[in-house]
Amino acid sequence: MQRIGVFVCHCGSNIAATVDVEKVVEIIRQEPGVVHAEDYQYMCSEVGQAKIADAIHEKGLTGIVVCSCSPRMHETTFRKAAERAGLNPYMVEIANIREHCSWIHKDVEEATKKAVILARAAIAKVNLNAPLKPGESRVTKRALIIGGGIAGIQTALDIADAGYEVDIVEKTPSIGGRMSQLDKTFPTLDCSACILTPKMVEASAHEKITIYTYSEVEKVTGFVGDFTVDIRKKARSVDMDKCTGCGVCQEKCPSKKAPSEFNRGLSNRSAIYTPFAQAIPNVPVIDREHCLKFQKGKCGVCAKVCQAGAIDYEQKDEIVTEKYGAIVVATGFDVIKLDNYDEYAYSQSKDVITSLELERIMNAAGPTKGHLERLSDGKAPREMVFIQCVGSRCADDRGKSYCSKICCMYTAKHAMLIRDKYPDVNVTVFYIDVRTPGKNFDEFYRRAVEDFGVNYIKGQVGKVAPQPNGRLLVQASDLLDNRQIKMEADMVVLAAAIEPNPDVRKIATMLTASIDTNNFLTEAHAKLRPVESPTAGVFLSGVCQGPKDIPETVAQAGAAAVKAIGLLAKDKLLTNPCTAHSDELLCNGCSTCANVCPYGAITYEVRQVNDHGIREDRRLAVVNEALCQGCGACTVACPSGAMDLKGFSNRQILAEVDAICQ
Amino acid sequence: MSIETNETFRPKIVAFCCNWCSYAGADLAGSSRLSYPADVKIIRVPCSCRVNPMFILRAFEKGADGVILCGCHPGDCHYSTGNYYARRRMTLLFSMLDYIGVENGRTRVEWVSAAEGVKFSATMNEFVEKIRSLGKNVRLGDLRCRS
Amino acid sequence: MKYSYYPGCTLTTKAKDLDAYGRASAQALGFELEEIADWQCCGGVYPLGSDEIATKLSSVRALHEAREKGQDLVTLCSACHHVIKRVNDDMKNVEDIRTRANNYMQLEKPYAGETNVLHFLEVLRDRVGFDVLKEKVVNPLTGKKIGAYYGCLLLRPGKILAFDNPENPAIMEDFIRAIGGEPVVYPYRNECCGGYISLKEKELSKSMCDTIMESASGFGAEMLITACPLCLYNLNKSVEEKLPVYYFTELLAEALGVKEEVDRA
Amino acid sequence: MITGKKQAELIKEISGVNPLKCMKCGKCSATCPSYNEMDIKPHQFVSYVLNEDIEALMQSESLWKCLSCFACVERCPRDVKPGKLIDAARQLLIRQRGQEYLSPDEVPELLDPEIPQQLLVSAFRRYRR
Repeated sequence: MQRIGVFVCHCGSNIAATVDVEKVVEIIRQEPGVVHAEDYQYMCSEVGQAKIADAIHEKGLTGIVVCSCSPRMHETTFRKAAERAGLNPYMVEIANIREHCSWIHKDVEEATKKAVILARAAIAKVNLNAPLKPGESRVTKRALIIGGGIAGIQTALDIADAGYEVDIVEKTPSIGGRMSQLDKTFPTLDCSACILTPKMVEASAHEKITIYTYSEVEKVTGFVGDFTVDIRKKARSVDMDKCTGCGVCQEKCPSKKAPSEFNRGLSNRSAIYTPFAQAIPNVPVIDREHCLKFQKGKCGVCAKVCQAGAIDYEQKDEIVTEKYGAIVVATGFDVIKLDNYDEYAYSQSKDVITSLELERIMNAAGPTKGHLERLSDGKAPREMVFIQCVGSRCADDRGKSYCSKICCMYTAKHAMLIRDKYPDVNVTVFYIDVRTPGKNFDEFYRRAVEDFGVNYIKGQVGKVAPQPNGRLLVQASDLLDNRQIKMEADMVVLAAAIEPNPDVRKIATMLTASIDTNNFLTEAHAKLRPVESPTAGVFLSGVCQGPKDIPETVAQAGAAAVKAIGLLAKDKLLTNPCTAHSDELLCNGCSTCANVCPYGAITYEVRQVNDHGIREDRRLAVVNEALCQGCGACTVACPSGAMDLKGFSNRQILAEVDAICQ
Repeated sequence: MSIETNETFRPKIVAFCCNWCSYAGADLAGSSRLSYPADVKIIRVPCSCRVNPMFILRAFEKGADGVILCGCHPGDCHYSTGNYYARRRMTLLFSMLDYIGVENGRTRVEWVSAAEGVKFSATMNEFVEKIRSLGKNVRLGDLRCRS
Repeated sequence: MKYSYYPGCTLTTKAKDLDAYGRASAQALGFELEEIADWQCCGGVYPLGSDEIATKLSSVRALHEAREKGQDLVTLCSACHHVIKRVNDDMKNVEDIRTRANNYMQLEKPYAGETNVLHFLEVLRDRVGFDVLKEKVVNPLTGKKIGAYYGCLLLRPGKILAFDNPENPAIMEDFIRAIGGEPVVYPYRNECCGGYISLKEKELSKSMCDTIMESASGFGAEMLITACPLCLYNLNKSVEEKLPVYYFTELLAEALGVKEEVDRA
Repeated sequence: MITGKKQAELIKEISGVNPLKCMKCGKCSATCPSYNEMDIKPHQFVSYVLNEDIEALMQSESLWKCLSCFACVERCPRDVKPGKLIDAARQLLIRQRGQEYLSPDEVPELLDPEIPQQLLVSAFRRYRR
């Protein structure tokens, strides 16, 4: 029998307002095995923790039950307190009487009763607890960054600068991401390429950074500190070592009808291509779907013109397997498809474009060489309309429920740039709310209005109707003047909602990292652990976690790097001691457990056992404690009941069931 | 003959919640103050696949009126595949239980993510309501277990 | 293939053409429209109040009869289609309406939205197939620039009608292509003609139809087609850029070479 | 006398609309073909219901100008369905006060030979009990 101490927390009034804590103590004191019970204002405070230590010393406690908030909050706190007082930390159990009791019930009597039952269940469990000792696992001092946009680049640089090896895996032929597609950045209006390119160069030149472009993560196994990752390097058809990046192949390539991803399909590129001039690495890839050599079997122009002999049509995909201690997800975003918003005529008119397309049009390296012109006829627009919140803040399944956060600012930027460069062009912005929290953000927006004469109208647009004269009739609300507006425009720009890169689902599944209904990766704690995934060793950088602009992305990228460095700096990690173990007298070596184990932690060996005096060689399951993550799948699968889980044993759970059903 | 009416009948309900999604979902229901009846008591398990049919049988034996198992959504299991095992096991167990008279309504598997506090609370309210409508469970209960 | 057919009141009087050309075309295409016995008027507009039951019953009766015959229910008139499709959705998905409607109906087996409601155009697209239709055309309307006028009732609410993309539909354009014409896409093809408002606010309706007509003719349409007798009526009252308006079945019958037969009869 | 509060509840019940979902973007009013004919604009219906000023709604000309074209319903990003609110206010007026916008006496002069039955039926359904 354990000597158990029960500590009931008031949590200020969070618990005490609904649960009669004194009464709980009074009742629990009578429970068999309980030799000490008390309540205190804040058990997690230093004083509270000292009370636990004192009781351990004075009453010789062997088991502790803390009735407090969720174990996800303070289990570690109380375990450490017990450990400092000389008790095995795994002799502590938490009864969650806040989240699961006081916060959801109003009736004091009812909540008190439930708190007592929850405490009893924890007591029943702790009675059967045994001291556990965590094992150790090694930490591979190398980090993987998935995604080579500004988030991934910044995280990689920060980790590499701390002295650790970093690999970046980027799906497209070049790093750079969305930021490389932008023309200018708010609120300073500096050119995006001018601030991004040096970072790209720095990353590629960094001796600690290896960049895998045109590559994808294919498989992830292992766990924190010791991930094993397969990376598929897609066949580039160009030898990276031989290519000098002279660009002749791209010039001579006869197939020039492939839509340029970089220019959002607004211009075409050759079949052998680098996405943009400053691409890193400056080595082209052959897009086999558009290459005449691959499609028709004849051509081979690029091989003929390549002085370096770098073209290799026979190249095959290659799988690289690498070990990592930490993984950072930085998969970024895309803008939503506008199929659900045909009232804005995006698919009917070339002059209705998204803001990202406008970035390309405004960019000197873009499809119009930086001239603002209509894509339908190349004419300069006189009247431009911007529509905000297209697909953001929607309650139906047509769009996204969230605010995309960056649109208000980039629209102000676009409006301002256009008014600056083309003062003859009238710019009207239809908005629902202008949201500009951020340093110098509102001032920026006000400048657009006050200094640049951008016409902001509060009201959404209902329909954009292409007119026979080639212009676009915009029908909108002016809510402040309470009138309906019908105005002709030459171009309409839609601030389409952003969404996480669709690939993130696949990656999250590989990493067993959780994801929310909008496909954003979930944080370990929304406020206190915002750059960590609940899955240990996985960190979040950039828009994959939620909409954010460039400075926020860079800040978060740095934070993710620090968290990863904190992990890589350790030589050993303590492993979860709640692992499975097999009773050798019950195990019949049937392999059922090994078949359900997701970690390959169970192997078999033939060993002599002494079964009540009979010695014989038997095939037995053996659990590798470093690999076992403690899910318990094997314990239920085992037909002979030999497998059990430390910390969540059959007897412990049954004892909890009994206590609850009593 | 006395029949307990629904007003006075307070069912005993055991909820097994996996540590990673559903337990966190229950925590979120708590921190969002989304109430559900106190009849529900939660037992934390590492994964829904840790729940041995034996635990559920034991609960009914000891007088539980309903048992609900909550895990991560399919595809989101922290241990990759645990919830699939749980789903298969429970499908079988529940149909067997139904066969011996523990109605299907008394047992349930629900996927609740860490972000679904609302769903957790709604599910529990619904489940308690269902159990209240079914009344006390009279099957499987072991008289020797009655206190 | 046999379908239950709900003509609706206007198709037996002012819009006889829509009906007669439709039936003849169906025959030419090898499917049969079996008129529902003793059908009653759908009411013309869908009762929006969620507590209205009586006004939905005529639709339920038709739907129920189609279910008993095991047939899909086909309509030609946009308004009937709209009302019946939405009532069917209520019967399928809104428990309260289903219960109360069935209480009135006293059917042997309660009706719960089992019938599939199809518009004639959907039959052409999904059952006959526009490719097959194209093969059966003997009289292609080559060179005719035709604007499709959808109106509101066929398309909205998109989720319930599930007819086509409510903001950029294609079914009538595909239909025009199948009968050999050249579809003219214009942005006001899914904007309202004024509907019932034209009874009292004639000017309002006229101005709406003017916008539609101007837009269509601006994009080069020589004629418009519609599936709705009220749209046809309203559009014909337009003053600006007046284009001829036909029921789509009339052009269909013409393309299939059965129009003269109907006209003679 | 039924209070505004009660009336507002009735409107919400009949329409099945939750006006609190509205984010006041004005897309309904932007899209409404009858906008210029309306004294109370489609987006304002929501605030009138929220403010329980139902009397004003029931006096509104807008009730008779709505075409039930469902453009506002289709395009509303918040799934509020302003068109249904307008109809519910109309229902309230017709049901409770027996008011109507069309009397049989005035029909003959409105008729013309081409008028489809559908028009009369629809107008009667929307304008009268």
